[in-house]
Amino acid sequence: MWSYLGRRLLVSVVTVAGIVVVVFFIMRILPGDAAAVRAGPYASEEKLEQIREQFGLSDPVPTQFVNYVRDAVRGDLGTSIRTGGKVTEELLIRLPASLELAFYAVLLAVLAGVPVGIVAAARRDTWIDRAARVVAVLGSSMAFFWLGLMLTFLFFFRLGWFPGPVGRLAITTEPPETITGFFTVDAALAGNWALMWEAFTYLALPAVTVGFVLSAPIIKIVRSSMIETLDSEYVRTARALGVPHREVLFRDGFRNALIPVTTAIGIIFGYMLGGNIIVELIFAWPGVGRYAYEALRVNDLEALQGFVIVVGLLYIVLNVVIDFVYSWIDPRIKLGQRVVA
Amino acid sequence: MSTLEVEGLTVGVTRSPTSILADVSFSVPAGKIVGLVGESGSGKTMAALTMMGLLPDGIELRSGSVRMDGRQLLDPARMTVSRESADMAMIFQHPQAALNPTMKVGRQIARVFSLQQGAGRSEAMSQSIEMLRRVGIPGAARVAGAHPHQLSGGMCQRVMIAMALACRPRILIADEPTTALDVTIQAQIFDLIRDLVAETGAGVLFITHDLAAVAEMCDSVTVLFGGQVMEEGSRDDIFRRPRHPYTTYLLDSVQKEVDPHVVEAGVDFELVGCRFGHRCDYAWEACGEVPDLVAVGEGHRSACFLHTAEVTRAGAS
Amino acid sequence: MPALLELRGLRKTFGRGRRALPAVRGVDLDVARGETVGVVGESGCGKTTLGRMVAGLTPVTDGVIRFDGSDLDGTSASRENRRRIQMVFQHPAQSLNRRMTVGAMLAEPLRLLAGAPRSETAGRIEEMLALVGLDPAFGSRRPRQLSGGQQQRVAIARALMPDPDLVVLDEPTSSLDQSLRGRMIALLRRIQEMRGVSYLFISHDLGTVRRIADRVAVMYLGRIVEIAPTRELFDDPRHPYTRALLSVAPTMDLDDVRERIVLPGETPSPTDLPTGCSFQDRCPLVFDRCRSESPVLAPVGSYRLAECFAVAPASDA
Amino acid sequence: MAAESMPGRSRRFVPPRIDGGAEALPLASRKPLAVVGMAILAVYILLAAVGPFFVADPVATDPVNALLPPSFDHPMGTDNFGRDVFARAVHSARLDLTLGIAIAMCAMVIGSAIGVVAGYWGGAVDETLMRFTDIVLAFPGFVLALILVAVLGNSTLNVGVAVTAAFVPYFIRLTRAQALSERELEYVDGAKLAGNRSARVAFIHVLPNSLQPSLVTATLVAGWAILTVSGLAFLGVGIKPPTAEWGVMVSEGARDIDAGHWWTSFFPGGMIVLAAMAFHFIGDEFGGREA
Amino acid sequence: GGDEEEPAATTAAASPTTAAAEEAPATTAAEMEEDEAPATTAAEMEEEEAPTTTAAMEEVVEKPIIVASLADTPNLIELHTFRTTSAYAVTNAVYEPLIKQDLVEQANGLLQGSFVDHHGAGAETFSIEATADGGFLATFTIRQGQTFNDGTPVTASDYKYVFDRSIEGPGYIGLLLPFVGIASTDQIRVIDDYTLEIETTVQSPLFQRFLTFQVFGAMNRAEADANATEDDAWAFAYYNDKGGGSGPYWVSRFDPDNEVVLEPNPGYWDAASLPNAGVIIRPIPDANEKARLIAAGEIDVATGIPPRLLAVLEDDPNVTIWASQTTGVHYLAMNQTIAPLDNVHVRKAIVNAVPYRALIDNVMYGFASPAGGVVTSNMETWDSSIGDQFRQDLDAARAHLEQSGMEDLTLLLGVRESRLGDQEAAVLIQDALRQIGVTVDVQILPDGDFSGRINANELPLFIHDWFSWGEDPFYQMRFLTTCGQFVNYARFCDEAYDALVQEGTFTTDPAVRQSVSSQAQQIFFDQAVWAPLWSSDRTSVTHRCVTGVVQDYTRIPVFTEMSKIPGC
Ligand SMILES: Nc1ncnc2c1ncn2[C@@H]1O[C@H](COP(=O)(O)OP(=O)(O)OP(=O)(O)O)[C@@H](O)[C@H]1O
Ligand SMILES: Nc1ncnc2c1ncn2[C@@H]1O[C@H](COP(=O)(O)OP(=O)(O)OP(=O)(O)O)[C@@H](O)[C@H]1O
Ligand SMILES: [Mg+2]
Ligand SMILES: [Mg+2]
Repeated sequence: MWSYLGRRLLVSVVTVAGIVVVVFFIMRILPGDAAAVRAGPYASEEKLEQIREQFGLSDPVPTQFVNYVRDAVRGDLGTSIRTGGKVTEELLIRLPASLELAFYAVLLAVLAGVPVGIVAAARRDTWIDRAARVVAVLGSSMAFFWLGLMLTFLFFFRLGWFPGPVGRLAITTEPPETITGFFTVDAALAGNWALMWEAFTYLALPAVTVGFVLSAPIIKIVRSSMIETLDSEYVRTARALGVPHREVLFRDGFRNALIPVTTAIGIIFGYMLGGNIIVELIFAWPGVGRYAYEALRVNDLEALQGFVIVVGLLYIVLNVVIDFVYSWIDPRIKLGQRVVA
Repeated sequence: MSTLEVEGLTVGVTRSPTSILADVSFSVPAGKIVGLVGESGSGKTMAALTMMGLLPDGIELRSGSVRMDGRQLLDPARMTVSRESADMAMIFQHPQAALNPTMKVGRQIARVFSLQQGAGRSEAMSQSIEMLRRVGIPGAARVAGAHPHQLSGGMCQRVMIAMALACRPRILIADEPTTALDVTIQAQIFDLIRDLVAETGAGVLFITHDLAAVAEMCDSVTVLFGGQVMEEGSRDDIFRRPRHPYTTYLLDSVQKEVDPHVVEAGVDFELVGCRFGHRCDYAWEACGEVPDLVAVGEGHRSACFLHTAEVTRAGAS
Repeated sequence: MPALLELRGLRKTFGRGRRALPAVRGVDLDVARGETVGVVGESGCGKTTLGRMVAGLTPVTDGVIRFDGSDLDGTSASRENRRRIQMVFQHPAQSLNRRMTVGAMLAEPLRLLAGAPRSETAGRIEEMLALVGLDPAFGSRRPRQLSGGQQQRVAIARALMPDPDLVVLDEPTSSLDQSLRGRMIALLRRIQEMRGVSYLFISHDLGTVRRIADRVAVMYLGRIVEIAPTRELFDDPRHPYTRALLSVAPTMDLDDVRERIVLPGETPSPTDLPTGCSFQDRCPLVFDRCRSESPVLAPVGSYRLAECFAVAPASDA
Repeated sequence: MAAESMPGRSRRFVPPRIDGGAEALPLASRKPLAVVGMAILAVYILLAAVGPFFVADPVATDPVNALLPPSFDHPMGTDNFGRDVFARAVHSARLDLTLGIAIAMCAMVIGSAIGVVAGYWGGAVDETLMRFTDIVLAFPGFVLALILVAVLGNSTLNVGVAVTAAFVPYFIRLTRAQALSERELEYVDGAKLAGNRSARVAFIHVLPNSLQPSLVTATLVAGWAILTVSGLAFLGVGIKPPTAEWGVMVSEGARDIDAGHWWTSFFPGGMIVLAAMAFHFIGDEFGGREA
Repeated sequence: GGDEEEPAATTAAASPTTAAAEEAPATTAAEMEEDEAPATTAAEMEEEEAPTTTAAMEEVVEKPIIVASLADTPNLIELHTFRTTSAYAVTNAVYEPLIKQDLVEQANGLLQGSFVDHHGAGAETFSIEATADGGFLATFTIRQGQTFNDGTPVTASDYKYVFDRSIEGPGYIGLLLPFVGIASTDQIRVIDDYTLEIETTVQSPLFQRFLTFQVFGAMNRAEADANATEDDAWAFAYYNDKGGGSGPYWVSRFDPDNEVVLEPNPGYWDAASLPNAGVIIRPIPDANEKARLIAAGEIDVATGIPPRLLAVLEDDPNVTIWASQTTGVHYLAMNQTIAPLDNVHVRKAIVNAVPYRALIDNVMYGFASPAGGVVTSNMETWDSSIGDQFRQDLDAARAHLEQSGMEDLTLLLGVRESRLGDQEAAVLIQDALRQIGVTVDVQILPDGDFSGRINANELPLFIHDWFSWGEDPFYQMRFLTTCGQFVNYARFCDEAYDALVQEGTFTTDPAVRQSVSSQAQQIFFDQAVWAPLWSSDRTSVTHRCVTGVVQDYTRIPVFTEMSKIPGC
């Protein structure tokens, strides 16, 4: 197992390295002059030169790359041209916002998607199943931006049930002291229930927007893998031996269906880690997705690069975690031989 | 006396005229091994699943009766067999696939004990180890802690049998229990089944497509083709005195030289009348009807117009 | 005159290091022109691997394959010889490309191996279809539209298309219904008569091998433990494994009163074999020497060899 | 022969396999959702093909009649310049559908070709290709497309290229997985023995047989591609206003929504979702796989 | 440069120092002089009232805290490299320049910065004299007793430091100084602790205005030196997120994504008359939300609200919209070196097709006035008889098109990504031209790309805007429309016209100026150089209870006069 873990980490390192290389060179192709961005519109050629010098932009690309990698290894992803701040710090400040949203969205998706998927599988080909599938198709065909907009229109402008799209808390509310970075958790830890509630109300619409979309693949995968296990010979055996329906459904059926479901949740969560750019933009969510978008708009290479690398890293870490979860769920999988769904 | 009697079982695909089993009857007496034999797709497994009340979605039971010691198990309102008090257990063809991959085998057996007798967790566990020992598994305690994928096919089949025995069945249905196993292992399993029959007095419905296995294991035999019973009788009747053209054909194709250039018709069968009709060398107009099973000897019955209408046939040809 | 196919010390090890799996562990075997050599043995003993090495589908780890007097290595001469070795596989449905018509599949070897001009192909395909007992109309069908037996006939036709001298038949009948096996074997024999091809016939079913092979090799854990002319092997098996195998193979002969030798335990895993004879743990005749020394094939009568200290003690000779 | 006189000969019947038996049933009752999807798609294609000839000019403004709610004259209302939302949505259908379908097809063709190479040859080739797709898949497709458009520059073609590139890895994965299992099947050996060289085995034999999952997934991807393209347009990346494109229209309409003018964003967004749904109904019923 | 604030486009340019930096990476030095000029009101305003200080002179027991939301996020507040409008507002509140504009109260209570009159700020008194060399010698007496927020007294050397830093440091501010004749640090002289001398080489009318820029406000030299590093001798990095000068406020909390808190500087010389107790700046990206919060009184002042929303807010009794007309111009330029725009009839057709009224009504929602030519309608010497002819007349347009002999024209119209208003205008223009049979292909370009392409003569049609520092008609014409001028993006060149402009520039006689200007305007009209689209208003929005709103030559809120009516 350790050798597997070692190999896995090695592969991860290779992948991260690949990400760094690809991103770095893609970024060099981006049109626009980073120095000009930094210098502002009044800069003379000399000033530009001075800035290029200062930021190492006049070095040959390979040198820039080596320097970049050297710093990146030390955890320094460079300086944002847009804000003048350290990219690593800025990303770390924004990451909790994205993660909190991702967490609740995935949680919602799982809480909604898993039961629906199980019921659909258990009542296959009935109207319940059809309805579940239509919901799943609707979810996977949903445009984030439109759903977010319509939810805001309905629940904020029209009904006023939820706060408007202004971020994680009301403008006038002091955020809780940072412990985990999750406002809901930090507020709870501080015993400030009102604040926690407020954080939840601000989370509600974006989390529902994302959660609805994410529930679709979960419904689909839970349903299909449940159907597969329910059709399996061991479920038939359990039935033949008189195991009660519920236990068959959950112990024999769902437990074995969990593997593809875990993969799905993992992939989904991985995708969400990157922050959902559109949703963060619509709901003014101060996460990494919005940061990346703003960086992209102004050619802020280092910030964008940092973002992509952090997302890649998180994704890979997540994959390793999923591997462990697998081996816990399925004894057939000695780490390394993943049964891919 | 008969323990299990199946009569007039008709099973079909939902919303389609097709019947997978047409009026199938047989019985399994206590302490006997009854063979159910037929080609692939002839409905052997379906018959077993019907009796267990485990028909898959999309397959419906249309008519018939399943009686245990004269007690009707078939709920005519819902057209399902209620297995609750049936005392039947079943083992399957692919033992490894039939065990829950994420559960230790000991637990899987213990679960059955808990269900059957309400035994406590640890008690059920020790009973399950005992049961593993009884089906001849060396190092039963260790094996009980293993997951199915860590066991060989033969071992898994023993575990399956142990699970089935944990139900204390009066009828054991064995659906091709050894086709996935090697001959030497098959011999072990056959011995085990025979021993169990002797020991527990349970009746066994032994499903297979292998005539030789039937000849070796069974006391009596029912031959199925296309969901219809072709012939039934004691082992001697079927192997020494086959009366139905299909049985003869089957025995011949295993034992005798055949013409390689006759294009075989696959497993197709007729929808109307005798299902063997179009492959039968003796077929004639009458075969458009479904022939009844008629007694052709003591406890030996065959479903062919040849027996009932010798004269007509002579006239026709 | 040398045999058509000579195997010398053939070995195949999958993987390496601790996970190395020796599938074939030193096989010597000859197949003469027009001869059928059956290879039997239980699942996983290396039959398929052996066949695939002969057909050139699996690279050889060690040893020599000599065909028609020349070594089959990577040279162009040997590549030409490869054309003369074809193979038929176990699963007829899988062995045909499901998106190609029968005609297109049969045309491939003609064009790619035999270099036949397009004008000739149609005729030769028709001829071949007739040989295997299929209507020419089948040329335009796709595998899905054929029954299992018909698919296997197509597979045989394709193997015969480049006019081979040797056909490796890897369990060509085991996925067919029993009633079809007889026909398939008859067909193969007919073809052999007409074309004079040699067969290396792989099967785990003794009954089938008995009906087609001239000589039979029994494999156990990657080695041939006994080889003898068919009749002699079946009438008088020498190696204890062969004996056990034959004794427990079910037959339809109700009068058969063989003494059944049920072997204990299971075949050990090829990844960790004991030193000495690999059959030692299950062998009824085992004695000290078997645990320290490995036996080799030694003559146990005219034209037959066995690999056992108990029955062929003269192995040092 | 006796067989000749058999009654019911013509009623010969194929053994009822689960799907085989059901084939007799019409598609509508077997896969009702797929039929719904096809119907919606047909309407869309009709709209895209002939719709533009029947509706108003999508650039025609009419400030006097700005922001009218849906009515008979303007089924989807008018926007803040008095442009007819329906007319614009119909024109947009052509652009979005073409892009969606073209992207899915290109991604499938490229992805499957690469995937079969990886899956069939395995070894170092496979390892390299898979590492590469891992890298690409490590960032969300949308972000990838966003960055690529930024690199390539804003144009409809570049959006197509970028989104295609983002979806190619899916197909590589799918085809590779399929090819991996296909290459273990006996027909591959059969093909080798019939004299096929590796490349021919890979592309003539393995590829067509490995295409099934990709073909189905391509319909899903067509839907996603529409979502991605319009999402990019919504962000103002790639296709830009005042081009009549659904995402652009939603983005333009978003500015009206607070004043209660919901229709300028509701309808174009609804068109996007419905279009994606049409593809997904079809893909879903035929067993398309998620990522 | 632009003069419009659009939140969706993140930034609007503000002053010479802030500019549209984010979106316009590659603007060159030549452009910068005029581009983006601050402006005070035209002369007509002057006569109204004498300069007063603030409306809230009387002591209020409890001073309110002002909550502001600006057009963007002040994520970098280093004095010489910041680049957003809100960073401008922050630095403006933090650093005290030597002198400031006098504020003139308008009828509606708006305090307008004076273009002419200045008073001492960091300097208690100042004098400016002409030198023999044709420059100025300015002497400043630094106020005693004022301190930085950490208590350090402000001296002349702190002022010299900031000029030196502008000239020698890596920021972009130093590049402005040559325009007023300052090129070397030697020109700034510390006479004693409280006397500073600046000598210029030219007599620029802009000199005083320059000195009011906060970028020349005192920096705490001791603090800067203490935080300088080898790589960063001027402590740029240190000041990225810190703001403590000698101005009315200092930055006590800097969390740009959430809030930036400005607390009164107790050492500010005029601290007592500050009518508020500090300012909180909160970024609210969504303009609607901003408007809602203003109405609810959660925020006191906001900028960056698009005209469309302003129109809605006009009906809200809780909100006050402060708008004043400007002399800026948005125009549809036609590059006359690109066919078919070299054909004057084509240009005239376009000029006649543009829906001027609809643009003001439907794009600017009335928060603009008709531009009426390169000399705009709010500018001195504008000739309404000519300017009013910029009116939509499709028949005339078609006639011109016919005369031109061109058919089936397709033209590319470029607009900047950051300018939502321009994009909306493009929609109306597209349709108007469609009606005369010209197909317009609108392309929204990233700002950098846009400038690149107009510089390279690649865009036939584009929407641009301009705001003259001088607010002088000849100054405006010269830069925008005379031969060879770099920012003459339409590439219009006419000798007679140039001669008129030349003449007007050097005469002081109002009558001559008027007639020469009219003639030039006539040529401009006859040649159909541009379609002048509109002159947009300068706007800010407050809650109804807010008083003391200042609009100086920037559009950035100035907080020093701002307060709230108690109990409102
Ligand atoms: N779920 C199903 N839906 C429809 N038809 C089915 C289904 N399962 C099986 N069948 C059909 O029912 C018939 C009987 O199948 P069954 O499995 O009982 O055959 P069998 O005799 O057990 O064959 P084998 O020897 O291959 O196991 C076959 O023709 C099969 O195609
Ligand atoms: N490609 C391979 N890689 C690794 N191991 C293999 C491979 N092919 C076969 N083996 C192993 O080699 C051994 C011999 O396999 P082979 O398929 O030759 O057996 P067989 O006698 O044909 O069995 P069966 O009767 O099941 O077909 C088995 O243990 C098998 O698991
Ligand atoms: Mg079966
Ligand atoms: Mg094999």
